[in-house]
Amino acid sequence: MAINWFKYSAPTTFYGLAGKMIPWFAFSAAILFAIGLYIGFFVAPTDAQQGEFYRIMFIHVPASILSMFLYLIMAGYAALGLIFNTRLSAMMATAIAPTGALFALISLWTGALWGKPMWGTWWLWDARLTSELILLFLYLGFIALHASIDDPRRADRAAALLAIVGSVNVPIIYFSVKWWNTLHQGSTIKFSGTTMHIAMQQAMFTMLAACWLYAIAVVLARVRSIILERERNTTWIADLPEVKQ
Amino acid sequence: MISLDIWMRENPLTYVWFGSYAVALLIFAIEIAMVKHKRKITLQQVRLMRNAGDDARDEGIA
Amino acid sequence: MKKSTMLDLLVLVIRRDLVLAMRRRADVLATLIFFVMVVSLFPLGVGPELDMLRKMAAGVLWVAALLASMLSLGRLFSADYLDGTLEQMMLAPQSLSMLVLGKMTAHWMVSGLPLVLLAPVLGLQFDMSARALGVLIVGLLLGTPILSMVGAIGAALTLGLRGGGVLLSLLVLPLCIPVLIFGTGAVEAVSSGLSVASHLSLLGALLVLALVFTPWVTAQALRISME
Amino acid sequence: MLEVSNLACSRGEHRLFSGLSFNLHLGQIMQVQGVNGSGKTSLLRTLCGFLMPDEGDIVWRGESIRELDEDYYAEMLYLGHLNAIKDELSALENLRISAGLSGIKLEEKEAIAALRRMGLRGREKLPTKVLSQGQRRRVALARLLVSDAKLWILDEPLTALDVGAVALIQELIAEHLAQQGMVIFTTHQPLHVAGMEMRTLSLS
Repeated sequence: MAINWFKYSAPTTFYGLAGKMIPWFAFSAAILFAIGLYIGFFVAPTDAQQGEFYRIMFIHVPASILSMFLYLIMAGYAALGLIFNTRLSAMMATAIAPTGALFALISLWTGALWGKPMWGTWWLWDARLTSELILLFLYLGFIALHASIDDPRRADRAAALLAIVGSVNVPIIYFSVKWWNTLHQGSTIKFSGTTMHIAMQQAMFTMLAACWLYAIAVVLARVRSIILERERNTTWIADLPEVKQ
Repeated sequence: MISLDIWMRENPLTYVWFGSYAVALLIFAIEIAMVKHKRKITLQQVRLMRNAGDDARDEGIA
Repeated sequence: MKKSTMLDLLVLVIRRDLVLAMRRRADVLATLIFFVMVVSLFPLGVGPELDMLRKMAAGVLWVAALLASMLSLGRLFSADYLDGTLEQMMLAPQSLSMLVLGKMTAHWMVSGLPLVLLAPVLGLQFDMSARALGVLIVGLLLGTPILSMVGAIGAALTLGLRGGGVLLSLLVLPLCIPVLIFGTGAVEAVSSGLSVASHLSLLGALLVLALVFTPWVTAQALRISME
Repeated sequence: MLEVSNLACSRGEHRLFSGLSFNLHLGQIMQVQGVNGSGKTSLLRTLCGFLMPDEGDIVWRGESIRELDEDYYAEMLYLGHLNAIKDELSALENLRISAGLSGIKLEEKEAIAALRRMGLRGREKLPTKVLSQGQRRRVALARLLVSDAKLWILDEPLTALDVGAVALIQELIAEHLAQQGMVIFTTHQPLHVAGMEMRTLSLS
């Protein structure tokens, strides 16, 4: 039997489905965070070159990965919403943006903290850090544009177009920043050149998974509020138990 | 700044913990609080709208 | 009555915008004066050592050009939007992208080209060498049209919004970073004795990309904003 | 020619109208009526393709206007609340440019003749800044004279016009209809076209 995917892409069905899924994602995120932190701080050995400081990596790297992937996913949803005019896609894009921006912020913050003991300075115009900063700007642009348009449909469509233009630009920006960086510094300073200990890898992947689950949970929770807000005039919203009370 | 450098080298784990992980967790906590708050506010609004709609209908019948 | 072709339309829009700009000279001049002032403020801010000025000249000129073009972008569509001309443009029996391209070209001729022409004079304030100046001008010639074109997307998206000007900069400036990097990189390549061809050809590639895609994207953005 | 079926439109969360259907044939004129905020302007803007309808279809010569796009625009003329006139340009320049935008190369003589018929003799080369509200509206309406569009969509064409100009517009509409043209319009002032059946569409 074919699954009717469109059924799940309707806000009505998705609202309930998301509500059921959020606790699972949140719970497993919490557990994985605990495991990841345990491995990261108690199992993984001290690095020969970087001492204890390298442990920042377990949050810095997942946050960077998430911020970039979330931007692409956001742009993907935005494009879907623009092309097929599906309501839910645009709402998802809106819901992802703040989480992506916060991950970019975490990535920048932890990058600076890692840089201080390693480079001796909080901020170095390193290619990856610079791209991350620009990514944060792109997120902020998306959020600001969406927030300043009153009509939700126009806001969705305008922000979607911006997200798509941005995602086309991201590789160009990344390439140009890298180019610029090699021109000025010779090469980017590598964090850990030597092979990673197996426990380090485990800690990293656990933290990455935890961040993914956390992001999904938060985005789903946010999109539920957005659905409520946008569809508040419909009867199915009025019939929801949490609305009736 | 130099004293911070020395302190950092002497207490690397504290630095890592409070500098990055505590801040990251704080950001997560703030985000969760924001999401919960938004849900509360939105639900309130929707209920208000619904009650307003109900009142209008009641008056119509009366 | 004769029917007009696509090219006629392009020429018509460019001529119209140029005539309008000529009759509203104050706006154009303000942008230029802003550019000159920002560039002239830098030596006052960082000190008059020629070595340092020579090093930062390209960056200062480029950033100032970027800011100056942001300043004039807000007006690109808003006047036509407010008096209804934009509606008529969208009803033109030719593609809207073509009209948009015309407006971009006119915008560049009014606010980009003068900057390019002024740049060598300002470059002298920073003691730039003749060769570096030459490369700077070529870079600006290739790069400022991209600023107008990418900026047009932002201008179309923020059409009629409160605080549109600030928002516009917020949206457009990050997208212009590659242009800035390659433009200043070319000048630096001169001073460090490297080949400038790679930088300039990358700028040229960006220009072609922008020419192909931005008019269409801007047209879509205008349709969204007109709803 | 123009077939509208089951059209629904909303502004924000507010549904303006739904299930709207009508046909308009050659030589017919239709007035859209309704109180303020009933969606008259939105309907006209939807017919222009500015607004995307929530539901329904607008078909011109058997094809959806979304598909036709530029071919449809070549055959229609829209005059909105806004005059689409630049203060800095003269009446003549304004008219020639707006004709150019709708795909017509207008010679200076033709443009001057059109402006004179609109009662703007001697003001053709003045900047529109110095003209009165009514005179500017006349400049905008001069487009009706130089256009070869089949379908006219006029949103409040009579605003700011004096009695003489209103009579002139009625005359123009009558000519247009006699040449198998079509008109859809809204107005708050009475508009009579001699010898024509006026259809009305009420939005409530």
